Amino acid sequence: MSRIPDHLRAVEATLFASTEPLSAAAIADYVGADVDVAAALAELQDHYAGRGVELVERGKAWHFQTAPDLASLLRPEREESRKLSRAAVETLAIIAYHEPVTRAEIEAIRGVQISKGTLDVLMEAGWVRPAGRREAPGRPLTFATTATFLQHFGLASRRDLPGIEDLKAAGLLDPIEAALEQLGIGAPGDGDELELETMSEDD
Amino acid sequence: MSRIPDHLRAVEATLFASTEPLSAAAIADYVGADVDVAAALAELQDHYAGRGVELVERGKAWHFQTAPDLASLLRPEREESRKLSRAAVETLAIIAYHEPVTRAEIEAIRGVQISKGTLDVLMEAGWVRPAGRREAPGRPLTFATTATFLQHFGLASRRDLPGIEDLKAAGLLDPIEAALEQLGIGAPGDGDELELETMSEDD
Amino acid sequence: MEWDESFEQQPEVREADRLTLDLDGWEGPLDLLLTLARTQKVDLAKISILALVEQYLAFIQDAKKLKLEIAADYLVMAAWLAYLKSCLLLPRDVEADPSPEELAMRLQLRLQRLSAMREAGARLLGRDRVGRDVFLRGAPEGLKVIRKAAWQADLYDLIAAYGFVRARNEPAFHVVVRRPVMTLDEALHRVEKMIGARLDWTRIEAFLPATLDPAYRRSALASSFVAALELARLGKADIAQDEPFAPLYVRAA
Repeated sequence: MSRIPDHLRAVEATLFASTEPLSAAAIADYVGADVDVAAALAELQDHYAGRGVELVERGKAWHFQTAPDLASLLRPEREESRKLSRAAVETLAIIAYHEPVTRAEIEAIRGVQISKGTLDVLMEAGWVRPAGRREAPGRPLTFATTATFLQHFGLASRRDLPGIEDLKAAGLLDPIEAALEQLGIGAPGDGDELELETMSEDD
Repeated sequence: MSRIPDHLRAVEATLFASTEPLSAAAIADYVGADVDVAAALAELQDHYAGRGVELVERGKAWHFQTAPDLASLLRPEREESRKLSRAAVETLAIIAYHEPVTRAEIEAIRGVQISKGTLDVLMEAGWVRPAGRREAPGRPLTFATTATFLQHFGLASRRDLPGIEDLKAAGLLDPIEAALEQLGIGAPGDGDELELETMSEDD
Repeated sequence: MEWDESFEQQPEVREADRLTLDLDGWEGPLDLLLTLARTQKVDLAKISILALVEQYLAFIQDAKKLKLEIAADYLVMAAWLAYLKSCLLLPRDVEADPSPEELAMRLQLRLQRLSAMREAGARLLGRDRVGRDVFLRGAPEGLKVIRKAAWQADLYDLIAAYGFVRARNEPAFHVVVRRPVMTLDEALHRVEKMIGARLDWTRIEAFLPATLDPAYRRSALASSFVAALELARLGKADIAQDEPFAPLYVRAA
């Protein structure tokens, strides 16, 4: 460990935290006009040369970047993990809470039909599996969650899922009412119907 | 300029490029199983100590961040703070110091019911998670903090929670029944009717 | 997530003379008790519970004098503390189980625990926090994906989705809070009795009970009006009004 001068530390931290390359003038805005930013940049560039991260200048703007020879570590273009769609998350949640459950049952609980692709995505992710047929007319296929599902969501068992009461207490069963309130469709006004109520009670 | 060993460069680059904190095992996945990641981390931590950027460990995962004393330079000017209620702060503290802890236990300490939305806010922030059920009557759900919580508050582990050792030593993390027994007052099990009622929270 | 800075700067200990009588500011009776206890300026382990009980009861008394609305839980606590006070002051009953000393000790332990957690929360907030005091790399390149699920979702997403589905598809139960009303029977009885005691024309508002609750007042007005009509129909009362919406007068027929 070797404590380095504060102005150097400030320039280093500013470049690190910035979401975009910064010009020397922009850096001075952060670290103060009294700092010789050009000298600091030169010193930092020298310090980082040959490390895993380098300080580079592109068109008068400076930024840190991974050393080119280590680029193989980095994320190739467009292979990002995708966020599960809302329909898929809901379907997965219903399967987890109700398994084994048929597709018709999932649709009944969601109140919306599910497309074929939704279950495919969940099976492809390894979170859902076919779990035999229901002994009922048509012998529909049922679905259940997998061990991979538990692992991914950090659950020891399905029993660790919060119950309805827990969800209610956490405010997770409220979104609809909250949404209505935001739209102003909330409690009825306390105007004229008060008299009507009063009278009808006595009839 | 001083060329440093390739394995050190690789670990440094991996941590710089990652969008999230990485465990030693995850780093090994990138840099190769033959690298002594722990030693490399120690060396990097030492190298960066006292610079503008530091290498820190939070809940077994590592990341680079700016040095705390530079906060005033880097803090965004217009801070749009989302309001975290007093209830939420207290609830978070109780979960962190007592985890795993049930809702009833949180309410007993605060003397008020947890209003809807308090746990929801903490879970949405990614600081609190359901942590399995207590093997007790009613099998109540318990809550615990997450790695994101440790990261956000700059804690290497729960042992770093401010003052936790003192609180433990003073018995302030024990239930009241246990404390009474220690004081030689009261017998276990005679407490129920003495508990002040848990009051409802109006906010 | 950012934090409310104004909360963090809020002084933890407020002075006794600055205690406002605004009960909305408290997170329940235990919170109020803790703040009152702080004004004794001694370690919570050494506070006088008896003095604290007095402080609390005096506080509630003041609130009542100012006709502030006091939530039921504060009154329950006041009743419990009054009971505790009498137990502590009365000659010791060796049979009493639990002893008043134990009750007092329990209260003290609870206050210590709440206080400890409140301080812990404040200390947590004061740490060097990501996004406020320390900052992560602004533009990380991102690493290639290794052994990572191609699909991302976390436990919160999952349970929140389930809560949403259930809330969407279950009929919402709206609990209609029962508003205080004056029934017609009640109003008939009241108005009939009152016009018997008055000889002259009297505005109908004079027949209403004293109340601060505007909803109850409206109800009483409506019922009293209907009662007056009924009494007029029965020939027991006269009603007069100079013009539409002018004051309405009633007298015994």
